[in-house]
Amino acid sequence: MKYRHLVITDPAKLIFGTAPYPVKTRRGLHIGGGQVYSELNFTLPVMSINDQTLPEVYAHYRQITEGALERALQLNSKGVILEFETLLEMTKSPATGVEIVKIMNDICESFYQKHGLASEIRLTPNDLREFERPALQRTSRLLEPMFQLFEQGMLAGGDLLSIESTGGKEVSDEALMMCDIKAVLFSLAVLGVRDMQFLWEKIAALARQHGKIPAGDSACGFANTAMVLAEKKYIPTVFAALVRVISVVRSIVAMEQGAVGPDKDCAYEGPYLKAITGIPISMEGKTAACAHLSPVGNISSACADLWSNESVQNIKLLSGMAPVAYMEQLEYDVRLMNTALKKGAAYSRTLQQLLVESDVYTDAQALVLDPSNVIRISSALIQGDSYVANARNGALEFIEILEETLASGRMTLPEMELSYIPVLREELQSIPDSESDFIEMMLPLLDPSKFIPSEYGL
Amino acid sequence: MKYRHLVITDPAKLIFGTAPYPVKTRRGLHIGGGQVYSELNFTLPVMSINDQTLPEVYAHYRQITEGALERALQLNSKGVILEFETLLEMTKSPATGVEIVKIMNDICESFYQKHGLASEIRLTPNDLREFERPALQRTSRLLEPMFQLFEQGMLAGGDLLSIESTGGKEVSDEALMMCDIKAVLFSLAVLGVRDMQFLWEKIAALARQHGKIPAGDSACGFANTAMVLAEKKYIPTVFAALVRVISVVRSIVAMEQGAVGPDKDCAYEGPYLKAITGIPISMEGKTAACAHLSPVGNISSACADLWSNESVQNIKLLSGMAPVAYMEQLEYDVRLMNTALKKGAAYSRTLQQLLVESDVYTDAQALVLDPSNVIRISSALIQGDSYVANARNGALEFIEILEETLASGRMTLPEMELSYIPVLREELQSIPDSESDFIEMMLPLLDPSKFIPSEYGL
Amino acid sequence: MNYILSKLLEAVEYGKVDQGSPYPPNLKGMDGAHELTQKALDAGIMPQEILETALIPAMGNVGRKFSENKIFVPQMLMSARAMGASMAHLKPFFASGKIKARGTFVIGTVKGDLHDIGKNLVAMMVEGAGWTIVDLGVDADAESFLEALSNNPGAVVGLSALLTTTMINMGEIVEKIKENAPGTVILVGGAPVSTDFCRKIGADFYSPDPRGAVEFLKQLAS
Amino acid sequence: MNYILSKLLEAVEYGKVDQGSPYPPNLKGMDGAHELTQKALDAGIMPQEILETALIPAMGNVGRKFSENKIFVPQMLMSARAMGASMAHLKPFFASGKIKARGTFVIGTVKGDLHDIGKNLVAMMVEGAGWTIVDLGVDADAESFLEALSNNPGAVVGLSALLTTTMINMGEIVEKIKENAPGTVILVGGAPVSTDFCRKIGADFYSPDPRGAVEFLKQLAS
Ligand code: B12
Ligand code: B12
Repeated sequence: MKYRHLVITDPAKLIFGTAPYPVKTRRGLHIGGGQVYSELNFTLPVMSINDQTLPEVYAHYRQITEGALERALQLNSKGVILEFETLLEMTKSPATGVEIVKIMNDICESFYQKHGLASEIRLTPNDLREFERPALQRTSRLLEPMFQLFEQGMLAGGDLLSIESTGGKEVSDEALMMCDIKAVLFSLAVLGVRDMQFLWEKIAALARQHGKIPAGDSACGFANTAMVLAEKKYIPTVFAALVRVISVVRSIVAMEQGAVGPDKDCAYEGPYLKAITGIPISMEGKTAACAHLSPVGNISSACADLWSNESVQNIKLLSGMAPVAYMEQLEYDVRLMNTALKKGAAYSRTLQQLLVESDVYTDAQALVLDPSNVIRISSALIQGDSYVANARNGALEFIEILEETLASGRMTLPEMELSYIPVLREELQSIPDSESDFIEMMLPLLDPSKFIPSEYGL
Repeated sequence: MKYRHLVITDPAKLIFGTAPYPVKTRRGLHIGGGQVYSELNFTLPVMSINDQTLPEVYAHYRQITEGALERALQLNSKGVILEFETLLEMTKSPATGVEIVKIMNDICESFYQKHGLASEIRLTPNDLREFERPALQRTSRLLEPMFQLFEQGMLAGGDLLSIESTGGKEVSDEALMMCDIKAVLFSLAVLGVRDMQFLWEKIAALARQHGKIPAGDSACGFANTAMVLAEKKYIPTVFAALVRVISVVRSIVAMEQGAVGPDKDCAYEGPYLKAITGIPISMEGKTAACAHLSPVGNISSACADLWSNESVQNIKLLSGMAPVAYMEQLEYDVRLMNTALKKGAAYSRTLQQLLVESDVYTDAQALVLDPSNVIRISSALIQGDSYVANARNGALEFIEILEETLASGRMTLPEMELSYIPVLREELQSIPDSESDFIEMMLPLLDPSKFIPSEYGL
Repeated sequence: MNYILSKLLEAVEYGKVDQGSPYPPNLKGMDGAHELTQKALDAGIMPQEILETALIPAMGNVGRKFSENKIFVPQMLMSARAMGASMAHLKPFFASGKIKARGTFVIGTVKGDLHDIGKNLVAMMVEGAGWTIVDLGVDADAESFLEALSNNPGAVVGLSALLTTTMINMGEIVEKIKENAPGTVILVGGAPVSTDFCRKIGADFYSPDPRGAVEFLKQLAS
Repeated sequence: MNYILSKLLEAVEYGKVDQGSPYPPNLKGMDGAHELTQKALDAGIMPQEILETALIPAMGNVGRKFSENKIFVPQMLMSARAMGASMAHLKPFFASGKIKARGTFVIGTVKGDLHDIGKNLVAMMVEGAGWTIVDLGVDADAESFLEALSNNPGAVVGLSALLTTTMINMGEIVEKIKENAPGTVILVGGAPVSTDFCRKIGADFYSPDPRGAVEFLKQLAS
């Protein structure tokens, strides 16, 4: 791993709106530069995407963008990020995705010219490779449309580039359901890391070439999936919290390859990436209840530079279209944080303290987001000599913190959850330092029909 | 007016979660007793209500109640108010409304017995009288089903009684559109006050008889309508702010007749009622974006004892049913306030300050909700000898504050808004102290076909 | 344009009802729509021309300014009143057939629903565009729409609903109208209504605001 | 109940695959589903009885505990594996007709959609209830469902979708199935799906969770 030192060592400095290395955008947003912005995400209502419906698809994105920016303007927004996370058809036919970026960018530009409201588009193509099973991560022809969309989409105005890539997911899907922490760690710290190196080298190069911003890649298919499963009580929250920590070594590879942030919202590795690398991050919590329920509604905003709603369909509520309503909710949350920032460190620290304390002892996944725990675990995540060792050390450090917290009586967990802790620790401790030893240990245990080692350079 | 002194004179004491006269409920909620609770409101999706669909209607209310309480439980809620605001068919056939209360109350009771989660139902029948035009406020046969629903509904478990009564609306509807402040004041301080006296004497007596809680009656049809119209830029925000102040003298009549709070959410007279009478109140803001957009998303929570979402349909979002998502959003907002309350006055004061400052100078309607302005205007609202004089004095005091604020440069308003201020002041100043003089002044100016004076005892 | 007509256009656009009316302050004491219309007729200008060249363009300007948020509703209402003062003079010519209205627009808030603020605004703006309005008020059922249509054959219908439980009644009304008065054009609106819903119930046009309705009707009439 | 069968029920309920398997710790070294099924067969117990008296009730208990949030998925998966170990012994008897499965359940995530975690859980629980599973995987189109139905006449179909833009494909698949294999019972599920949507596309049953599907199938089979 490239990073050997924390950029932020003082938990008090790991705070919303402020990142050591802020990102400046074309229309003048200064992400992490002293204030928080809203990041609105949205998607289509129930409908199919085909040649007949394309005009309607475009009309939806137009309506969403206009409605959201209009509302942001009325609320004196300091600026907005609009995330365009594509659906299958928009990546498979990149022209469709590019057209949507154009539509959105024109509207962004006109609000900027007419009213001075700055907004930017985060372009997040979906990872097509998983349509082939087992996936051909490096040799698939599906990489072509994906990169076409990246390149033409950024030229059309998609200035921030992200993806939620799925390398390693072939192994993690089952591993999550079995709560097999070793297999999860293998999928993230071996397969995920290698695939991220492959993908992000390319993405960062493209972005450099066109002067765009390589933002980041969150482990949605891993950590967010684990959270949703834990929320349904399908797997222990303790396990989901560990997945989040382990994800860090996978997602940080984007930065190692040149990504500068803002990191994407949905897997919550953000605070770790911010502490270790200093990039600004996007986070989501209570105001993403439209997309999934959350055990970290407040605490997740403690270190956010962008505050996101994850995703909402363009459907009608009593007040109007849902993206407009969510734009408003985000803006009010963000206003509160920005008021505190403006009044100075004492105020923002107090607000952060309240955000943290209101959640921290209610769920293991909240504990993982406490800024002081983030710093402590981050130190463990950068000490070793391999991604594997780092992931294991971070995970064990979290178990340490969890047990301290339980012992202190500040947090309680049901027996069903507690019984997993010693098992998980034991399994983690059995993981060797070296990647090759770990691979040797794991390969015989994994279903060979599920993934192709050579597609990860193994 | 009965109240001649403020119960709260120090703006620092006018704060969320704490009311001088808290209300205790059957299942142990202590509203205004040191913590804020969520108040969830909800309604049916697009569907008709008739004999065929009744089972489906009931199923919706069952699903909403179960889903919301389940989520509240998972989030360690301290307690929840569920507002059942009826639709026409549920009041016209009170049996339907009562059945829904029963369904909801059974679920509340089972969550209380099984898990200790306390929740209560606020029963809000709709005011049927407006179906007759001009309305027969005192002699209508439609009062019968309304009061049947009140009585049988409270026996079925609707422990908190509210209504958004519409006495005076015949005059205010047009007055709002014409920005005719004198007619608005007439509709609220003369007609509204008189109708409230008539209605709330009955409601309070019924509640006393059965040991239930007469909660309150917000001027939704007046102040909330004005806000929605201002939000659409149909009328000036300055005007909408005045309507809110004037509403106070009408809504306080419920307390004069025995209502004890929590006052209802949607018209924002709450902070005034709390300052003047000491009752706990319900408020709504950013988390009501599902129901209407708002210029007071944060500041409206500054003095809230219940925090509400106004209303959301039972439709599916990506995360699940919308009422469940909104339950979650409310709970996280409330957690933040409760964490501050628990940590002591310094923290809750700081959080309140941030909530207030983040909005206060962005809209005239926000200015009206600043706790120190609330205290100042409230003093003006209780000095006179008639409701009419009080309403006028309060309104003029607000104009005073508005002009001071504008002069200080902390707030700016577009010319279109500014030009209304002197006109409104002049019109307000022309209003006499005595009700009878005012009636004599207004009657000739009003359309006699729209309302029946004798139905207001005139 | 004729000087009187241009003054009339101004009077209506700025809501000057008659000479005595105090509003707007800057036109104090000047002729209002009432006087100017009389003068125009006295000058031999054709009623149809008064309507087409002064009143409708004036209200068009008002509608535009309103939808650009440059004026508030009260200003628009004053214009509508000024137009009303003018129309009082023109009424006889409608009866005699000397003026042809753009058409008749039957509007109402549907059964079970009492929200009429939005409906009233739509009615006013459509009237401003030269249509004759038949306002069925609130809580209007299919029968009352059918009756109005039989009294005003060929009229266009507008339905308003604000409740998720009454918008469904729109469907029933549309069905009955399409059955009994086939070919009737039906517009729908109100906060919870959407294009999808409009399509689903077989209505012809949805607009989120009065302006859209006016534009649609303009094309329909031309 | 026969002692061996009650042991087998316990082994499956607690996920003991075979003697050597380390899980669950408290059954260490004891016989697992593998050995116990062999012993039951050796003792002359009828295969159908093994299935009906031990395996299905065991999985029923597991499903109940799971839906009451008393166990996590891994425990349920271990039970499914133990059941699989037992089924391996019983397979020949299905082929020979000595055991009748409850029926065949063809399940898949629909075209354009790759989300299969939910679908896999449903498949597993339906299998536990004694059905034969034909899993079409993800991104499955109408043709593949029709093919599976022609190979498994009378099978019940389950469709899963997680995207608002793929659930619409369910409609197409339902239509084609009802056309080509009329009478086929179709279940639908996945986060964005609802009872209303199920009704709208003409499918037969929606359940928000695997348990509901199992209950529905139970009634269907009886
Ligand atoms: C004002 C208001 C009232 C007033 C109505 C006054 C009046 N004379 O109309 C009063 C207080 C009486 C009232 C009563 C009730 N209300 Co109400 N009300 C509102 C409110 C706050 C604003 C509506 C409004 O006037 N908007 C301003 C106008 C200008 O906008 P508009 O109506 O949308 O119209 C515009 C467009 O839609 C369009 N348009 C409208 N009609 C048409 C028609 C055509 C043909 C076209 C082309 C365009 C078009 O053009 C208009 C101008 O731009 C809304 C909140 C909201 N978010 O809308 C709730 C709301 C509609 N009410 C609601 C409820 C529940 C009620 C009550 C049942 C409350 C109760 N329990 O007592 C009663 C029901 C009475 C009944 N049976 O109708 C709910 C509806 C929930 C649901 N299930 O759908 C809402 C959404 C409030 C909420 N968030 O909970 N209400
Ligand atoms: C995990 C996940 C993924 C994983 C999938 C892993 C896998 N192997 O399945 C990955 C990362 C690959 C992924 C990819 C994508 N995803 Co995704 N994903 C999710 C997530 C977080 C959880 C889904 C899940 O597994 N839930 C847990 C299971 C157990 O629940 P379930 O699936 O609902 O199933 C249960 C019930 O529904 C029921 N059930 C399910 N099927 C059936 C069938 C029958 C017959 C019955 C009776 C019952 C039943 O029983 C199950 C058990 O209880 C959801 C968020 C959410 N709120 O659901 C987003 C979500 C579904 N994804 C979304 C999106 C946008 C995508 C991508 C397009 C992202 C992108 N741009 O790259 C791609 C699309 C790929 C594709 N074409 O399908 C959006 C969908 C938005 C929309 N328009 O609908 C969601 C809602 C996230 C969000 N909030 O934005 N995703």
